[in-house]
Amino acid sequence: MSFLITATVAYLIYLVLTIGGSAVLLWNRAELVIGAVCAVAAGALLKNRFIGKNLRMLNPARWFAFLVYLFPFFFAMAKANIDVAYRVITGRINPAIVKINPNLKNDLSLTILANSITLTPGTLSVDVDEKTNELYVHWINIDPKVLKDMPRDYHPICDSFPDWARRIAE
Amino acid sequence: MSKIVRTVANQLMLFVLVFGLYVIMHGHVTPGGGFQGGAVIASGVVMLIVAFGSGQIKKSLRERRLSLVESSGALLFILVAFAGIGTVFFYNFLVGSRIFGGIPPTGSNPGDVWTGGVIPLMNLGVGLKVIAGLSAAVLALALFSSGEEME
Amino acid sequence: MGVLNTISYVFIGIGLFFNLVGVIGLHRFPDMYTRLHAATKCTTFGSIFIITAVIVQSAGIWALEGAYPSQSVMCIHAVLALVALLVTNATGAHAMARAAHRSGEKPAKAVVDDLQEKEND
Amino acid sequence: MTDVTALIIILPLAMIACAVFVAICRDLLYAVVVLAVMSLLLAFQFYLLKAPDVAMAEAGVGAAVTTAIFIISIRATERKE
Amino acid sequence: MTWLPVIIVMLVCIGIAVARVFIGPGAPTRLVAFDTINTLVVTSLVILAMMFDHVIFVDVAIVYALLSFAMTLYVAKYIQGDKF
Repeated sequence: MSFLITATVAYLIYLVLTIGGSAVLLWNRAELVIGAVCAVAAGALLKNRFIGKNLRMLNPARWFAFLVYLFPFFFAMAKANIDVAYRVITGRINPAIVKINPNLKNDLSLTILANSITLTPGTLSVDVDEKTNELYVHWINIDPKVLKDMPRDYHPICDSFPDWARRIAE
Repeated sequence: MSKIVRTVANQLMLFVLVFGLYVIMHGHVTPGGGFQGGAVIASGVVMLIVAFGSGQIKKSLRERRLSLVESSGALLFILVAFAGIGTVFFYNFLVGSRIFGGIPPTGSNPGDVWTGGVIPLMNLGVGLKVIAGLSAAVLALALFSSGEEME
Repeated sequence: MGVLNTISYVFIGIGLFFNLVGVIGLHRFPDMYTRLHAATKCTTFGSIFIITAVIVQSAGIWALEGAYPSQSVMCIHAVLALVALLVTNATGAHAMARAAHRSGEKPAKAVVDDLQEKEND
Repeated sequence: MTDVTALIIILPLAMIACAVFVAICRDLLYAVVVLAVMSLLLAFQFYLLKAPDVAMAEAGVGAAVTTAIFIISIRATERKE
Repeated sequence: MTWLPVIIVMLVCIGIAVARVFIGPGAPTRLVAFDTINTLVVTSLVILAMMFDHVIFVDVAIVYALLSFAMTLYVAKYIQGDKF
């Protein structure tokens, strides 16, 4: 099963790379044959690495959620960049490293959350606890309200990204 | 490295492998070829070595398999070269035949992969040899520096 | 083509501004983590806009000239380069920050450092 | 071709500066990082001279594998010269 | 569409980042500047492919975007002091 999925994904990547021959729809006939051979080789080599035993990502609703997620993500990214540009020009910073616990269990969802945090509002994921999945986040301009209680509230740091990550990959 | 780097390296390796195969198989119509594509895939293996540690990678990439891949690459190259010996050594005997023997189209086009005769097969041989050679060199160095031996 | 050219110029202006801000932030900030903020975020965001301008131009030519398929390769491969750039930049920034903290680099002027407390325990 | 001639002349100056730094630097890790930058600019120069296949080979071998081998060697020996 | 001023501004950016590689205190700062140069070079390669009107040149940019990641990981792993 994992071989089939990996080979299908490899075949799709190969087809996207070779658009333009236009004998069958957009592709040459030869590209289809060579792509099938390459996809079988890639699936046989990488079936354990690419997907492993986790078949949760097969659900199309998750792909749709990922596509919808790109829009709030892009807006947050634009906001973050304007904020960083303001701090570059004025030089006003107030940094700290805080620990948050987003309650994610999956590796893939944690990866999506950490990469989103790295690219959005003034934060940068520094370290991850391998056992408890807690993230350590470097924050360029800290909110004093967060510092009061010890299990930190993650909403000011990454407002609804953990919910999105849970919806996509768990 | 951390869990995030390991996950991303696993997912990215598929893209690197497919892209390297694309560069190898299109060596006669695009920039690239056997050496370049093989270097791309070998760099993917180098990325896996740094993400997982050489001890983990040693379990899935054994020395015997790497030497088998390297020898089969050299053997493919030599066999294709000898197959045209009826006329002359390295003769391009596939021109006009049904495998890789298409006529190149004229005008502006992105390039037809079904041309070139024996050149794509030779590129494949060179690519297999480069993949096995470069990744074996880096894997042996990494194993040596972390105090293990290569079987 | 007039509208497409205008869109491309606007995108290129935004992209060059953010690239310049990122590179200047590399010199203005005091320590490694804040430099990483400026470098990674601003250059990635600027690169997104510049590559999008290229994609808009090539897609315009592709749509105009129809049967001329060569610009399609440009469009698709630029999108793939953009995706590869996004994934590798985010992960590389995380790896660099982790390595710097483990090597003992302290965040300058930091208010709280939870990770340091964890390592001290 | 004439519009990129200035770039083709300017880029080697930066590469020469990188090479001088590599030659006089006493810390081998810094030397390796600057050598990677020089390799990057060299590939850019090949690209400007319209030799993309050489640039791709430089990317694969000169950038990734060479840096990996140098870094592993420094880990096995000493960092300071 | 003229792309030459864009390329010149990108090269100025690369020059400023190279200066940070030369003067930067400590290895992590140099690594950050190096990663910035990677991103800027990939963007410049895409622009040059559009400027030369040789569409197939974009492959080099994809190769660079993928492989510079391995370089960054190696130097980072050395700095944090692990064995390979």
